[in-house]
Amino acid sequence: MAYQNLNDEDEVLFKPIYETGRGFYVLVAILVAIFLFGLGCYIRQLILGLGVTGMDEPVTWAFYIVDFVFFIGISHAGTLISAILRLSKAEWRRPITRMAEVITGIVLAIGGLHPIIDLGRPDRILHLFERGRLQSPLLWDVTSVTAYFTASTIYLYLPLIPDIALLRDRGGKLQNFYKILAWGYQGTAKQKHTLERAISILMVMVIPIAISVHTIIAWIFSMTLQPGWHSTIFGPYFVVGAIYSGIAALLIVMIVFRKAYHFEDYLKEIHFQYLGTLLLIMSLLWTYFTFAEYLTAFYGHEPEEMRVFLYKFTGGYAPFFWLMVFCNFLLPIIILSNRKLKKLPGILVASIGVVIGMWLERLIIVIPTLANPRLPYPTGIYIPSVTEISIFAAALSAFALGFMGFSKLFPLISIWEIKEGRLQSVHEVSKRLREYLPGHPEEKQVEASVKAEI
Amino acid sequence: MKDRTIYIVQFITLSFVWILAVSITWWFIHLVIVASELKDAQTASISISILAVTIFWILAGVLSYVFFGLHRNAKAGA
Amino acid sequence: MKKFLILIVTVIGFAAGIYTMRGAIDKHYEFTQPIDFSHYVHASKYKIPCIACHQHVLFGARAGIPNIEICGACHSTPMKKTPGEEQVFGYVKSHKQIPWYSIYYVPDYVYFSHLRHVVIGKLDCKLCHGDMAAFTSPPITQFLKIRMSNCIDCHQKRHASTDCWQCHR
Amino acid sequence: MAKYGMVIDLNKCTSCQACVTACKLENNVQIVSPDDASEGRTMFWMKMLTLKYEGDYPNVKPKAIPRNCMQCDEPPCIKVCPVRATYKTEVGIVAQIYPQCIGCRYCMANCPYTVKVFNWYKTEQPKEVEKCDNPDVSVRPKGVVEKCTFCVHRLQIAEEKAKAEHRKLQEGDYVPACVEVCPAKAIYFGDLDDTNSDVSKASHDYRAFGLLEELGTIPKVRYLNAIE
Repeated sequence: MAYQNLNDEDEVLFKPIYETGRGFYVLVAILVAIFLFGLGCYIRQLILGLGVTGMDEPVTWAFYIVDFVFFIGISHAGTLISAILRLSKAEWRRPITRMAEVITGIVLAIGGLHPIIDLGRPDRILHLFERGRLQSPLLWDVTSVTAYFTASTIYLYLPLIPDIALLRDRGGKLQNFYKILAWGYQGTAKQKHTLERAISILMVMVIPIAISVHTIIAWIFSMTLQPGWHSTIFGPYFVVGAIYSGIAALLIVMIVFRKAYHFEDYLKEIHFQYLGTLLLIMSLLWTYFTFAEYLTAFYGHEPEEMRVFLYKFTGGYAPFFWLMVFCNFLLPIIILSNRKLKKLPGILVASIGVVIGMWLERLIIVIPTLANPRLPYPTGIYIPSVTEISIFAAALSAFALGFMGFSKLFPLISIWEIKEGRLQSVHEVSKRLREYLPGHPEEKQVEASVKAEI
Repeated sequence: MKDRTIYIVQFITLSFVWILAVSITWWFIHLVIVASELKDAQTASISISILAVTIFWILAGVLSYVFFGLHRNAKAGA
Repeated sequence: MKKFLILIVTVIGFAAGIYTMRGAIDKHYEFTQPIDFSHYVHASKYKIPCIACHQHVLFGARAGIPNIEICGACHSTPMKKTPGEEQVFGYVKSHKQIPWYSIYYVPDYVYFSHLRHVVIGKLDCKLCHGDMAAFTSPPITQFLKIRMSNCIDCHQKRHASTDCWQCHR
Repeated sequence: MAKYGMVIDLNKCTSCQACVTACKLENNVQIVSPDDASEGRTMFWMKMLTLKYEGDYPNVKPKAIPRNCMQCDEPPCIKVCPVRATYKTEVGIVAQIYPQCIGCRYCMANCPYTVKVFNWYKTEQPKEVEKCDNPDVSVRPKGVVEKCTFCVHRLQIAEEKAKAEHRKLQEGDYVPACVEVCPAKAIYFGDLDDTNSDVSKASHDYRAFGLLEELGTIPKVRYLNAIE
C-alpha cells in the first residue's frame, strides 16, 4: 500500500504505519526465530516434564517466577506513569503516555503466562476454575493480573480511539479494521467529552489496580514463613522496584524508537531529562527500601535470616548481589546526578543497567531464600538450563515483536493529544499558572513576560 | 463494508468485555459456593470476590459508556 | 468482514462443542468377550446369587472376575450342550485362565473398595452394575460410568464421606 | 475423631535408615537415576536429616534424625494451595491429592521443613524394583507434588476391616511402614487424643520437642531428645 502523504503537521508520526524498511523485516525474522526456538523448548518441557529446567529440590521456584515478577514489574511503567502524569496534568506527558501504555499491555500478557509455563501440570489449569481456593495468594494474583490486563488494555484503547479515527479518515490500508475499532468517533464535542470522562475515571482506577497487582505479587512471597521473604515491607518494596524498572524500560523503548522512527521532534531532550530525574528519585527510593529491608534482617540477626543474608552478601549469590547494587544504585546515581552524563547515551546506559539490575533483584529475592531452607539440607547453587534461558529470550523477543507489530498498526505517539496540546494547552497552562500565582496578573502582562523569557 | 455490519462487529467486540465480567462473577460465585460447602476460608473468599467483581463490572461499564456515548453523539448521517 | 464473523462463530462453536463433549468422550470397547456368557441363565434362571461367583466382593477392594476355579466347580461335568460350555470345558481342562476383558476399572489413584460398599454400606450391586441378571450376553459398556462426579453424587445422596483422602491415595 | 501423631525417640534411633527404605518401597517413591540425584532431585518422603557433625576429622560422628512430613496441625502448605490439592483431613493427616495438583510448587516454597518433593520427570523405576510396586499406592504422574501421608492407604484398609468386623479401630491396627519396620522400635505411632496411647504419653515426655516449633505449625511428629 502506498504511503499517503497528506502533508499533515504530524506526518512523521503516521509514517511508520505506512512505510516499512528492510531492516524491520530482518529484525522480525531474527526475533521470530528466537521466539520459535523458545516455543520449541517449552514444548519439549511439556513433553518431558519440568526436569529439563535447572530447578532442583530446595530451589523449586527459579527462572520462570523471576521472569514473571520481572515482567509484571516492567508493566508498571506503563499505566501507572501515564496515569499519574495525566492526573497531575503534566504537559510533557503527551508524547510519552502511549508508549508507556503499550509496554504495559504487551508485558502483562507475557508476564501473565509465566506462572503457567512454571506449572508442572498446565493441562490441569482448569482446576483453578473448578476448585480454586481464594485464600491462596496465587489466586489473588490470577485475579489481579487479569483485572490489570483488562484495565490497562481499556486504558490503552480509549486514548487510541481518536487516532484510529484519524487513520480511518485517511483511507489507505486496513480500512475496515480501523472502521471497526474507531467506534464511530468523529471528534464532536460531546464525543470528546464522553471519552475524556471515561479516561479520567480509568486513570483514577488504574493506579490502585496497578499497585495492588505488584503488592499481591510481593505477597506471594511475603505470605510464606520463609526467611528473607516474610517481610512486611515487601509490598511497597516490590511496587517501588516495579515502577523503577518500568521507567527504565520506558526510557529504553523511547530512545530506541526515537532513533528508529525519527521522533526527535516529539521526544525532546527535556522529556528524557524529566524521566531521568524520575528514575533518579526511584533509584534513591529503591535504595532506601533495600537498605531498610536488609538492615532489619541484619540487626535482628536471626540465624535463619542471617543464613540467607550472608548467602546474598558473601555466599554463592554475592556476585549477583553486588552487580545488582552496582546496576540499581551506583550506576544510575552516578549518571543521572551528573549534568554532563545525563544526556541520551548516559540515560540509555543507566536504563539498561536498571533493567538488568531489577531482574537481578528478583533473582536475589527468589532464589537465595529457597536455597537456604530452615533445616540443614545440603544445597548446591542453582544453574539455569538452556530451556529456561531460551524461554526468557523468547519472552523478550515476543515483547519486541509485539511492540513492533503495534507500531505498524497504530501511531506510537498520541497524535490527537499532541494536536490538542498545541491548540489548547499553551493557553490553559498559562491560565493555570496565573491561578497559582499570588495577586491578579493580567493575561497580556503574562504573555509579554513569557515572550521576554523566551 | 456496510455501516450496519460494522456496528454489529463492534457490538460483538464490546460484548467480550461483558462476557469476561459475567464469567468472572460466575467463577467467583462458584468459588464462594465451593468454599462454603467445604467450610474452608469463606470470609476470605467472599471479601476478595466482592472486590474483584466490582472492578470488572466498573471496567465493563466504562467501556460500554464510551461505546454508547460515541455512537449516540455521532454526527447524523455518518 | 465475513471472514471475521465466520472466525468468531467457529471459535465460539468450537469452545461450546468442547464444553459439551467434555463428558461425552468415552472409551469405546471394541472387543468381544472370549465366551458368550449369559448372566441371565445363571442369575435369573438358576437363581445363583452374585457373590457365589464374585467372591472377592466380600473380602477386599477388588471384585475380581471369576475364573476357571469357580467355573469349574459347577462345569466339571457337562450340563447342557452349548458352544459356550464347550469353551469353558476347554479352558478348565487345559488349566488355562479365561482371558476376560475387564470393563470396570478405576485409576490407580482411586481407592474403590467393594467390601466397603457392599458389606459395610450394604449397597445393591444393581446400583452401579445395573440389572445384570437380565443380560443374556456379557456386558460391553459400563452401566454407571466410572467418573468422579458419579461417585460424589451418590456419596452426597447417601451422606457418605466426601473427604478426598477417603478415595484418593 | 482420632488425631494421628508420631513420636521418634532419638535415644533409641540408630540412624540405620530402615525407615527410609521401607518408606520408599511402601509408597512407590521414585528411585531416581544417579544423574538426577547429582542435580539435587532425590526423592525421599522419609529422609535422614543430618543436624550436625560431632567430633573432628577421623572421628566424625554425624548426628542424623529421621524426618518425614511433620503433619502440622496448622500446616503452612495448605493455606497457599490454589486448588485444594493439599488439605488437612479430619484425622489430622495432611493429605496430598495427586490428581488435583497442578504442580505450582507453592506448597513446597512455603513448607518450613522442605518435606515435599516434586516429580520432575515421568516416574520410571529401575527394572530391579519395578515388580516391588505397592498396588495400594498410586504411582504419581510427572509434574505433581508428593509427600509423606502417614501411609494413609493403610488407614483406609484398616478402617474398612474394622468396620466390616463391627469393631472400633484399635491401636496397632494402623501403623505406617516406617513404624512397622523400625528395628529399634524407636518410632511410636497412634492417636494423640487418646491419653492412654503410647504415643500420647511419649509426646508429653519431658524430652519431647518438635522441629521448628517456634513457627507455630504445631508439628504432630515429635522427637524425644537423646540423652548422652
